[in-house]
Amino acid sequence: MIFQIILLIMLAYVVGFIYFGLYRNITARIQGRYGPTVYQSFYDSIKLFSKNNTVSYGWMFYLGPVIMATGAVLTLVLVPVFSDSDFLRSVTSQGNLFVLLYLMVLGPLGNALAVGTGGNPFGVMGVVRGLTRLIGLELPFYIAVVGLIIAANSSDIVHIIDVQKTAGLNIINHPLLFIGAMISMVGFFGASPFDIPGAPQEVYSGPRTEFSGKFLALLMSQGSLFAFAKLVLIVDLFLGGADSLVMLVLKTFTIFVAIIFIGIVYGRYKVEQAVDFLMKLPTLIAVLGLARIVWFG
Amino acid sequence: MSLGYYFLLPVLFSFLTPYFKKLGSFTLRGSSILLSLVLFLQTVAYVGVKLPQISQFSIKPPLGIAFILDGYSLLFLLIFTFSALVVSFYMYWFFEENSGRDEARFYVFFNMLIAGSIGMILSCDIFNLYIFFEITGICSYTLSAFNKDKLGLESGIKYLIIGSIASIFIVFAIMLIYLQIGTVNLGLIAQRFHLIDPKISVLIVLMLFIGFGAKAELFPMNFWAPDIYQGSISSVNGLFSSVVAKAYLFVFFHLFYLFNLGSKYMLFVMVIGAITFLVSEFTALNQTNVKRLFAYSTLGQLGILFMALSTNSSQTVSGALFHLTSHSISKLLIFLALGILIHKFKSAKIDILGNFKSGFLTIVLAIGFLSILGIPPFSGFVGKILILKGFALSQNYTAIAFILLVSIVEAIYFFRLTAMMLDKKRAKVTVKVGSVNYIILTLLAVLIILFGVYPSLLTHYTDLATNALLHPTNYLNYALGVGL
Amino acid sequence: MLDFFNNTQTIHMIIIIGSMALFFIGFYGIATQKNLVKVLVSFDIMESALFLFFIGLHYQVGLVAPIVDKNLKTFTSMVDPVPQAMILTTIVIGLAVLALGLSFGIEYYKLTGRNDISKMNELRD
Amino acid sequence: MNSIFLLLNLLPILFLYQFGGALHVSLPLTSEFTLSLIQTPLGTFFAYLSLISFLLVTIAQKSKKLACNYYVLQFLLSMAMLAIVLAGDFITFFIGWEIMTWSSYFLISKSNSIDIKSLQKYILFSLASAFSLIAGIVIAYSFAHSFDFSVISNSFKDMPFNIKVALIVLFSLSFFTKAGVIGLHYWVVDTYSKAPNLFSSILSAVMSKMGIYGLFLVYGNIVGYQELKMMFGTILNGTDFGYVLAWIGVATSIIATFKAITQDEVKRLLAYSSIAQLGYIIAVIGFGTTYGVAGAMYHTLIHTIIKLLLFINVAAIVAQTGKNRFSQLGGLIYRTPVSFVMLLIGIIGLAGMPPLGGFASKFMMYNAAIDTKFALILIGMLFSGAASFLYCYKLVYGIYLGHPTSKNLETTKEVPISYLIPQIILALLLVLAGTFPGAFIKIINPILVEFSLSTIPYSGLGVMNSAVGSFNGFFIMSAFVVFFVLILLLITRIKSKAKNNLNRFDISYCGEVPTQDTSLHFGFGFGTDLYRIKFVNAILKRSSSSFYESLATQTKKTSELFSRMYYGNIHNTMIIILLFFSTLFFIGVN
Repeated sequence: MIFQIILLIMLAYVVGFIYFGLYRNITARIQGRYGPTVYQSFYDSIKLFSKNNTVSYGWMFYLGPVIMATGAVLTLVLVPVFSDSDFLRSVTSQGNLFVLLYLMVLGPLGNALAVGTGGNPFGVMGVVRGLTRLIGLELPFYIAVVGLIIAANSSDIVHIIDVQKTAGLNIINHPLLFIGAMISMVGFFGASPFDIPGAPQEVYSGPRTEFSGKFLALLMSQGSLFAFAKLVLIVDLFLGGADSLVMLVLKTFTIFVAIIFIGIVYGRYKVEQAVDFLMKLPTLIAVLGLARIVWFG
Repeated sequence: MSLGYYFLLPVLFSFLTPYFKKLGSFTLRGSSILLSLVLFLQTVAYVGVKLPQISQFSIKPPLGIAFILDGYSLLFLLIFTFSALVVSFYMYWFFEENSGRDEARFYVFFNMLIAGSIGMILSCDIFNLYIFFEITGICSYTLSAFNKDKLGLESGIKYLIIGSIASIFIVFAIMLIYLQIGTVNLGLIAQRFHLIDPKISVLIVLMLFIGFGAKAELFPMNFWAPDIYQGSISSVNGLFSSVVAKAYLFVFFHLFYLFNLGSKYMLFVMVIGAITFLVSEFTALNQTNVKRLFAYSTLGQLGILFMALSTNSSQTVSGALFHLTSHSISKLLIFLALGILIHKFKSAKIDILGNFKSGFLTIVLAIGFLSILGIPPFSGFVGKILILKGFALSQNYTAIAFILLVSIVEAIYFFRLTAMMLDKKRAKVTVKVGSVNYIILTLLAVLIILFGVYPSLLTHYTDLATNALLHPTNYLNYALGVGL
Repeated sequence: MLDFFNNTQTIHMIIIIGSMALFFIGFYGIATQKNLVKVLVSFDIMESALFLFFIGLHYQVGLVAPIVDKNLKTFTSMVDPVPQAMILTTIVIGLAVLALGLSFGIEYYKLTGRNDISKMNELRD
Repeated sequence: MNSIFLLLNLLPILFLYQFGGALHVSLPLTSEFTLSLIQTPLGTFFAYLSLISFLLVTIAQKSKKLACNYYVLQFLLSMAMLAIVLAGDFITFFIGWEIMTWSSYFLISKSNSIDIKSLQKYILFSLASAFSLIAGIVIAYSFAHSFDFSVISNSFKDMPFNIKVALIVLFSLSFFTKAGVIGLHYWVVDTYSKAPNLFSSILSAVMSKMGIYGLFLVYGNIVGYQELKMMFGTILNGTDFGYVLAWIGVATSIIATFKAITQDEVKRLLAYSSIAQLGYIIAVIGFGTTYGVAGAMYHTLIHTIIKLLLFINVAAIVAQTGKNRFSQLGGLIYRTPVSFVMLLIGIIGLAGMPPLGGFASKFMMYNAAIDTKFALILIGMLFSGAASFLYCYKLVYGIYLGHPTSKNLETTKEVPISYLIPQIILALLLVLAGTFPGAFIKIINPILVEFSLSTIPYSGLGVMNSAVGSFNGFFIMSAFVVFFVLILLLITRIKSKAKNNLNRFDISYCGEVPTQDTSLHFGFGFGTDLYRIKFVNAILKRSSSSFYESLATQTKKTSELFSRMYYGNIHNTMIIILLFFSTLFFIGVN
């Protein structure tokens, strides 16, 4: 089990960074630039681990990134990666979808604590923006998740995957929920138009302003793990999971590209605009999907 | 011991007052305490005796006059004599502090007031009742004008005018009764009341209602009451609230049930009581004078009592009598404690409650307030819940809702006063409570708590009283002289 | 003519009318007069009307006063004594109240120079 | 003094433990009333909850010089609550309820910051609650002819439908007021924020739970969940009644959450948060299912722990610094590190994140909603939960993080140990509740039996089972700890030089150099800009205060109107009496 966990972390680490590289690359191409190589982020993280960090604000500043990374790893191991194998099944069966929903917030909390300790105005601004955005951002995703749970009558992800085998994929059965969840996902990946917390031009990367050296590296690494975990989760919930590594990469990559393409064409919302928007159309779409399940399911 | 002593002793002491005065102020004050103590002990001696008791004077009733003590009057007798005892102790302190006041005048009328009130509740003859009514009246006019200043005299005059109106109505009613039935004996009247021509009977009932209702401070006839409270000293306020008003109330319901008016006039009295309650409690919110404020509060409580006592159901009436007792004790406590404050600050503005500093007074006043509001574990709670329970058993939910809603209004001003007492930001003046007052206020507070946590002490007597009030067969037999 | 007036019914009628008239004079007095003395007098007038009414209605032609002397042998031919006793008492009480009221009025007049009851409104909040 | 009352507070706990569920006392008060105490599983749960809370608060009071009467009142309050939860009839219940009301009133009045208006608000709402309760009690009595719970419960079925509804509404109103349901919460915030700091913890953690206890008592025992279902019918998989109640609870929770975010005063934030959390409980309490009851019960427990912890923490900080606003605090993390950690644990619990106990209770409630298919209710709860992260962060950031706002904050010492002991105990409880959520199933099952609902399967201390999935709290906690330690080791192995503990003025400040009196505590006031979001603005700009203010004005006007009648003209009084007589005479004769 321990071996499997290490394997999973390494897989997520690599895949996550490659995806991140691809993201930078594709964005650049669409904007008419060449952009960095696919492996650039990977190199960056390795490099940063060996760099001095310029400032520190005491132990909470130290622990914040650790908490964040812990949250990411914990999320990762609790998401079932392969649908039909016993890979880490004994671990994933200890949690459920609600645990994941809340674990996904634990990491950012650790980060917010560290940022708060620093007291940098841009950092705090970023955290506050992130938390404010959360009011709206989680809503369509929550509705989608609740809809799926009610449809499968279980909050166990494995069970949700299994249901899709007989009843067909959720993306086809519940397209409205999928649209809602995808809009939220755009925000979860920090893509436009919801890239408010870390908006590079306005708040100097926001929460990450004060981090440098190994802390920045840790934050970047956990970011890639976390991104991978979120992609796998979406695949599990809507695309029936993946039974092999190839399918996993394929499905996650599809979702990932979709998110990039949605994000790339929009400008950034202000935080209140974002929440306003998210509370209207995506929520409405998701609620319609939910109503279908509850009343006509 | 004859019931006549209840009248004779106070009158004797009243007439001896100038002589006591010559012997010195201590004797004077002591004599009043002695009198109250004797009366109280005599009443206590009646507890447990088989009731009713009768004392006839010269001729056997129904021709002669007599005093009858039944369960109903025993309860009131206990309240009255106890209040008199407490007030006489309090006055000892009062005259000690205010030397140079006309003590003898106070004691003459104080003693007579007791005699009159007790006479009213014992008398089984409507004309005698009228005489005691007038004695009580004259004494209360004089006592309310005890401060011979503008305010005191004004209150005395106002009280006298209202009293005169009330007495004209009552005399008229008595005359009509005599003309119709040819007797003044309550027993005979009760027996023959239904024989009276309905129109005349309505007139008689109305006149009695106006006469006693005006004195018992019912709504459209109580505009004078707060003025009287404001103009008189606070111990007299206590007496008015817990003795005089209750005596009129006693007579009101005594006649109400003796003449068997319950079925016909119940709703009317209930509505009048409810309006009294509502108007008084709302008016009290707007007061800045403590005496007026508690006068309104008294009116309000009388309103509840009228509501509950007119129901003709033993549960509610028993609760109402409990509430009446508890209200008498609480109001006495409040008025006496206020007297200490008013004496200290030489003002009756509401601010004095915020400006004094005395843990003892704060506690006893708070106990009094909570008890009147009907909050456990104080005696007011038991009374109120019994009343509500009675109403519930007769499924009169309107009355329950009404009492509870208006009680919230009542709570507004009571808790405003409490909050003022507890407010630390105000300038505080330390008030010392003399040992006499300490004892009597503690006694009253302990009684409030005792009746609250162990109501059986009192429910026994209220049940007796209820039984005697609602089923006055024994009383009638005695009043008619059957079997004497 | 005298017979007419010597009739119990007639006498009662006259007494009722007269006392009612008197009563309403007093009634009118307390309703309109604001002078304390006049109000007290009005009360007295009303009371007197009541006394008259009560005593008068108990008088019947041919009956004698209930005073025991050698002429009065039986109790059948005398007027009912109870109302008279009651009225006597009531008169005394009324007098006491009147005296008390007047003494209050005098004291009050000495202090303020007023005797108008509608202007006695210093007792207010 | 403190030690004496500490022991005194310990006694009832031992007493209760000694009886072990067999307590049954009855004491005739009069021929009609009998006071009776019966120990039910439900009552025992709440009894322990309140008694232990009082004990912990008393420990925290060690460092305060409090007068004897304060302790006496507090002890009276705890006994009143004990009477409430152990009551076997409504008279005992009501007596306890009212003693609770006034003893807490006097305790609140001991605060230095209290004013008459807040006290009036508190007592009037409490009394309104009590009067609504007594109205329900006597109406029930009029049918059952007894105050005994079991008798009323038995005769409830035979009452007319409108009486049943009236009873449920009256009781609910009473308990809603105590719990602070939105619209009836007008008193809550002022009272909690102005009460003595340590007493606020009792108010929020224990006294509001008496409202919850009352709701359980009425819905579960007196009326019975089965009867509720029969009375009102069903919707989806739950009852109509539960659905309406759930919307009330969710609305409470959402509105209070947004109000909490915009507060500047620490205790006001906590007060609104308390309203919001009780909103969750009220949302699920009416479901009438196993998991609804279990979720409400578990959240009651967790909320008690958290609010005690947070209020004691804040009380300690206020006592230590003398400041009670976010705009006056800040940067205390390295001055009072233990307090910081305690608060951190508290807010993680409050936000409902795993691996602490807060998650387990939320999980239970969410499952209840899925069980009944009340999807929108669940969304509402999740939404309010997400928004609550904002005030949780504001709490920890405003007090402990960022920079100190004034010179004397920089020299603040760690709070006295007496404040820390209860906090540490509570934090441990919270951790244990998250690690061993299964233990709670053992507590809740007897209560479920009492309500004649099916029980929850128990499979190990660490496992929380529910209708739609389970989780292993023990596993998640240990995985969290293991990963945390591993990553921490990893990161400490990587050597890198760092310039530690920068001067707080060492930041870029728009090119200016900040001076000593420049406040560098940024962002403490966040949340006040939320009004720009239309939905939130719609919540924030509404307030129940205008309604109650106008009610007060109307009362005052009525009072003035009536008091105009009493203007002391005896001549007019006479005329009125005569007219009254004439009117009545004409009415009577005709």
